[in-house]
Amino acid sequence: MLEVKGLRAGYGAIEILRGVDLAVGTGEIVALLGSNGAGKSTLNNNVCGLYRPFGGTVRFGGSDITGARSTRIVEAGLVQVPEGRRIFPTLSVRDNLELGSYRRGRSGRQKNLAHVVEIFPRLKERWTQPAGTLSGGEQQMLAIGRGLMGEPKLLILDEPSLGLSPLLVEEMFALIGRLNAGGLSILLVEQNVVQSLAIAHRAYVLEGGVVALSGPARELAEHPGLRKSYLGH
Amino acid sequence: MRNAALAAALLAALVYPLLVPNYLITVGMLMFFTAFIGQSWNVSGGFAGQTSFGHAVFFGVGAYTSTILHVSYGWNPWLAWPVATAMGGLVGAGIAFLSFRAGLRGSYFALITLAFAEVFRIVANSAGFTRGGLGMLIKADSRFENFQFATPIAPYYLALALCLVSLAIAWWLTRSRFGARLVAIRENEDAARALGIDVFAEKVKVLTLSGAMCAAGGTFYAQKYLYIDPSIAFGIDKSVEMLLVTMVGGAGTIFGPLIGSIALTTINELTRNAASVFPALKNVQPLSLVVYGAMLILIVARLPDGFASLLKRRHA
Amino acid sequence: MAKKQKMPVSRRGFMAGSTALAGTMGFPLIGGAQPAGVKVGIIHPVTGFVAFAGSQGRFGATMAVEDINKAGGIKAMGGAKLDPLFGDSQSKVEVGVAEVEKMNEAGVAAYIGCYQSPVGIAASQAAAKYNTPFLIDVGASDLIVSRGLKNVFRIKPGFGVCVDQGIEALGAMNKAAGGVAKTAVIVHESGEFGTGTAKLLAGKLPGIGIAAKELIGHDNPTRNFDNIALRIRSSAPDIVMMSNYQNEYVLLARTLHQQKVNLAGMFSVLGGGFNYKFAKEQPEVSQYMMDTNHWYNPKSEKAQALKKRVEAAGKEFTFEVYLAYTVVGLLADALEHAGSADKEKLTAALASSTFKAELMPYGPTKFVNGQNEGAKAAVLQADKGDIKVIAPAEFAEMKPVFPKPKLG
Amino acid sequence: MLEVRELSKAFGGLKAVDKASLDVAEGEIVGLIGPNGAGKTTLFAAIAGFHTPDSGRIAFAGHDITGLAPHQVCAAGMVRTFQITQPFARISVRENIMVGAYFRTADRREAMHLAEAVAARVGMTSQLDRQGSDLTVAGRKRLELARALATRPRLLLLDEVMAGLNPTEIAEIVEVIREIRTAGVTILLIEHVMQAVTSLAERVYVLNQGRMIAEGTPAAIAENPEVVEAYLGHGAAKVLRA
Amino acid sequence: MLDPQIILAGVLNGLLAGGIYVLVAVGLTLIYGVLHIINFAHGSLLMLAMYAVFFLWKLSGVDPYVALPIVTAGAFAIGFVLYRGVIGRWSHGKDENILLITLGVSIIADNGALLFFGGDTETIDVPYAGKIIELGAAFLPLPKVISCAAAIAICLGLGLFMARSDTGKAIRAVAKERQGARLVGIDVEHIFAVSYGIGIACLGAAACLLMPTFYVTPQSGYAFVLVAFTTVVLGGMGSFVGAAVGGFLIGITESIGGLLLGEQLGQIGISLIFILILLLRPTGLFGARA
Repeated sequence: MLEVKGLRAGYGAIEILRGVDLAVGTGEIVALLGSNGAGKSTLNNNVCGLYRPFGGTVRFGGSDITGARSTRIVEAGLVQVPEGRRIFPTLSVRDNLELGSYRRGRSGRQKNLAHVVEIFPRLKERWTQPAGTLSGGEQQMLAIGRGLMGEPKLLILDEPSLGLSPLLVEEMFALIGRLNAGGLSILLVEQNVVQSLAIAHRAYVLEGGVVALSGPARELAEHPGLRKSYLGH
Repeated sequence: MRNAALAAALLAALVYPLLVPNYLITVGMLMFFTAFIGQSWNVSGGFAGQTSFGHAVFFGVGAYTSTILHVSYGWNPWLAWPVATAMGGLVGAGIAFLSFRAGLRGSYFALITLAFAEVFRIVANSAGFTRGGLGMLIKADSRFENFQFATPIAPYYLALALCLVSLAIAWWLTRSRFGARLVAIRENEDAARALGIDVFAEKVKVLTLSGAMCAAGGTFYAQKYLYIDPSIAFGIDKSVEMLLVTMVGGAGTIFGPLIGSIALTTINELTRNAASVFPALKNVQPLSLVVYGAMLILIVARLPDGFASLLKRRHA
Repeated sequence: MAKKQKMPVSRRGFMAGSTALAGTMGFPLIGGAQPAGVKVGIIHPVTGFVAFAGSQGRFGATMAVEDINKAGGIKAMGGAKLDPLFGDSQSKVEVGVAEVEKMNEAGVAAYIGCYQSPVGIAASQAAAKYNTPFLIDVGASDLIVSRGLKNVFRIKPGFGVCVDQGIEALGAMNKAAGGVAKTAVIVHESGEFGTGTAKLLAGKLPGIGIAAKELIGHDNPTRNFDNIALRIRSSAPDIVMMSNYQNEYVLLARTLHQQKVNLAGMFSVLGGGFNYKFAKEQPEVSQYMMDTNHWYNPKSEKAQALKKRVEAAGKEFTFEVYLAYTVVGLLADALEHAGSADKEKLTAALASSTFKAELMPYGPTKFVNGQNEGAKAAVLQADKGDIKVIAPAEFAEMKPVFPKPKLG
Repeated sequence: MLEVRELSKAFGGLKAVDKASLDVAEGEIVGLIGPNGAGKTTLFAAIAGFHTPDSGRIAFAGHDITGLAPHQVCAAGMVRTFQITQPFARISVRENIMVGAYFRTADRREAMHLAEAVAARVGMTSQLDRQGSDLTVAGRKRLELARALATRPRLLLLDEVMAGLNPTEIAEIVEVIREIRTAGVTILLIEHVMQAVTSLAERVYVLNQGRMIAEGTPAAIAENPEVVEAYLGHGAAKVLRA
Repeated sequence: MLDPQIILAGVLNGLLAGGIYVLVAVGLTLIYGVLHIINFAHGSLLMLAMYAVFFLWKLSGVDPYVALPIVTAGAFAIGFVLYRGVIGRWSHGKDENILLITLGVSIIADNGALLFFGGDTETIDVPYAGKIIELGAAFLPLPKVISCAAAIAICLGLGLFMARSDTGKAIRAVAKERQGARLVGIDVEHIFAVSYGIGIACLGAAACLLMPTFYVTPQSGYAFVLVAFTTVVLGGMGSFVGAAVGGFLIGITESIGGLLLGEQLGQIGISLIFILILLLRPTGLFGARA
């Protein structure tokens, strides 16, 4: 479904990704791991069309989307739920969700609204509240809900557990599992290694802009290099 | 090589008035004078990156201070000049203190300077000591000791001297700690702070310097034309002119304002003269300002360092 | 010589241009032995804030030069033609001065300009350095002729005279109307021109039994005169006197009309917006408004003919046009008397000029300190989209309507 | 040398730093680690005078410096670098470093010498005439370091100087930092690249959600279950131990 | 002192004048809120729109109120193209660049107008210009009442558009969260241009409402520039409600200030308010903290 080959990218003169290969198959959850500054967000941003890569290719659903604008990428069904949620703080919960179907899934808006509310009943309680006043967990739900409104074929979740209490983190991972079980392909970018590996089929570990480790999630969990990558030992 | 070229240019500037008719001397005087007040803008706007839309406030303070001292209190204008210069510095310090204390940057600073100039204009228009909207006339008495000149040559050399002083100041900024700090502030305020620069203090200092320079220009102007009124002294035209020559020539460079001033004065004279030679073109004059505007946009878009960067590029 | 040139692209355009060029500048198309022309520097702000007025002045001067040249040039100089150099002051003092310098190089015998007083002040000062006569066509400030400069001549009346004349006419009208007007409010722009006029007016009004209740200054531009209308209504004066530039003059007049401020009369001295355009485009608003201003002599056939010509050219016959025209005439007359373009002789001829300003309601020209003492303003009243002279009596076209009928 | 006591800083409702304390002794290299969003940079900014703390106290070399402006903190001998490098883009590397050097001298020549000496220490001599904007990540990081060093600090606060570098570059900069310490500058560094922290720092503080959760040698920290959980997620300690 | 009736009339006059200020300021604040740029060309573009109204009336006899939809739509198109072609493309996203480019645009517009239209004062004479609504001491000119009412209606309509339509929501979304907007497939550059277009469309509407009582010259935009800036900072940069409240407040302040202190000092008041707000409360009345 998503195929990244030899991706090189960065900001201005600075190269951060130095040739990354990565793939997500239909129906998979793939975890993308790595410490801060390893290049996870850069990868996301380049895949989603926020920046133009220096080199390499990105293919999605069979067509080349390297360097395409984000509008086209969303239209194709590749939706990212970004790190830090990036919800629209002055808009109501409802408006946030509706904008999720700005480019894609507009005809299914009402149906999808109902669907999202079913997944996150909490959002219904906050329906007309400005999104900026929501708690961190609620904002994360809203961000995911907004992503779902675009009827994605592949959902990229960037650090969905960041800043959530342990209980909410559990919930979040359970939810991701459920979404995947419903047939959605997911690329999960996380620093929460253990739980990510627990639900992912496969995983990649980025280090210094290249893929340091990759393989089936279960195998990676046992790999000594993983711990070293994070904790230095 | 570079020094030889500069020496040649200086020599040319020195002998220029001996070779050309009075009209071209006056044009030369205007070029150097505009370069001088442009440089005053460049000091704060170019080197320190604090874009001002209201530099006329300093110009006007300089013009009015010396004129009031001269006309109303009988001071010799030469004596009033340093006082006017100091007043400009003081007003610069005051505006900087208020604006930067409030943390204004970028467009906000530009707009507040515009508003300050407007306040000064309205006050000058209404107050008694400025003779309100009537403006102030300096009695013609063309003697050197009276800071008035019978021929265009003397003001030419004076403007040239002012321009040289301003170039020296700009040169000093490129070579001194103060200048290095200003550039650091322009490029990145946070990093400058981290490196121990008292950003607020340096900004106040630079606006003091800039205000003083600009005010000195104001006095020169008043003594050259012997008449000022609130719109001449504090109007937005002067502010825009200073900004334009500097931006076009190259903000933050030593020669930017001079290059810009030469370019713009030349364009202006050419279009005006074209209109005089071909009366059928008489409505074409506004075109020169249209060209200015377009050049400003083009320079912002394509040549962020102005014309000076073209020279530099060729050197490199 | 122009004919010999081959113009591959636009021969017609070039021909048209060169004809116009030759026409305006007084060059004969077909050569012949001609005495050297007399260069005249004509400086107006044809760009900037007052570009309209400046262009009008330039237009008037151009016509005068054409007429004089067509009539055989300066006869005392063997039919020498006037050779105008046109300059744009761009409403800027320094540009005006640069033009003076430039034209001095070209060897002009005299300057004409400059519309705005500040530019006129500085430009004539620059001309003084070369002892070149500077003829002020428009330029209201009396500072212009108060500097003791020997080279400056202003043919039109200054502030002071206009104010005196206006006050006198107003006093007479008021007396004739049984003294209906007892109070006045003066609205003026806060610049040099408005403030000066307002002060003078306020000082003189008591002399004709009218109290100046209030002086209301306003800025240029002013967006809204509703409040000034309110203040006027609340102080309920009998007359409103206004002294401001075109935009504000028109806006104030419209506002007072809209706000139904009831007045015995609206009276201005050198009202910036009181002209044919205003009277024509806003007939209801302008009806019975009065102004003391530079005006042509309606009884002069020459003036009427010129008016027709100007209007036929699609222009308006404003005072800038005929003042500039008159000033060129004055210069030509002085040249005739001096018999030379020598600056000293020309200055002397101007200083002793007795030029008959036919277009204007003036007496014989007599310069005292550069001010023409024979100059007079006319008192005007708008009537059904037209403007009529109501004083001085010898030039009057109609009787003043004062007080004007109350509003419905 | 540096004493931070119970420092708190909140933005809006969010407590970025919550009663954090730490100590750095003269001559030490101390690491400050923690997962994304833990508040490390905020803590740094507060120490260096960029934020005024809501409560708590900061003492440096025996003097209370709480609430001082950055330039005053710098004058006291402590200077920070930025996680996102902030070169002065349109001037040369030499001039960049000179800005720092001018902190100690007003003399241009002296500042230039000092700048060149510092450039040599961080291995930038060959890049002195490049424009700030033309540098690679590694170059920028070095420049950041050089500028700070040029102010002749006694304590350097380094914010992620290794993020985005490749292993070779990391190894090089680790060497540079070691030498700086050898030359007598105390260092407190925020770092994510754990190998680097491990090889450099004598002691490490761990910040999580604004709170200081652990302190100790790098080895001890890596074993600390709370730290492991903070880094690798809930339940990680148990899994990894197994 | 002044009669309370007069004061009341002054307040009403201020409110009427405020309607236009609101409209002009709403455009400015919208552009600021979304693009975070200060549109220095605002006054000049208003002037161009006023000329459009004038020429429509003069050449084709189109009543300014009839011209409103035409001029507003045209202004939108010009704003959209200006942003796409010049401002957005050439500013490299830098605040100061945008300020300078919009300054350049205003220099070109002002002198271009002088070049093509001349410097004369142009007015239009509509039959209803002199109609008055009497309200105690206040004589409210009909065109001003209409303009104020229309300004309010337009602002309400715009508010509704911003609240209800997808485009409006997208504009609000982009204002606060560009990255997030891109990720739901909003074309942010397009929204920027649309917002700039709407801001300029407000000027088009304002021009139509002004012309029955005002005049136009190449400089007449300046009369509204500083007022609009002041209104926007008073209300809070980027705040819609702030611009509305600010516009009326400025209108009334100016009106009462002019009545009590004289018009000339009333103008200084505008500049002083502007300076004081920037110095003391840069977020204005309704602005969010930066």
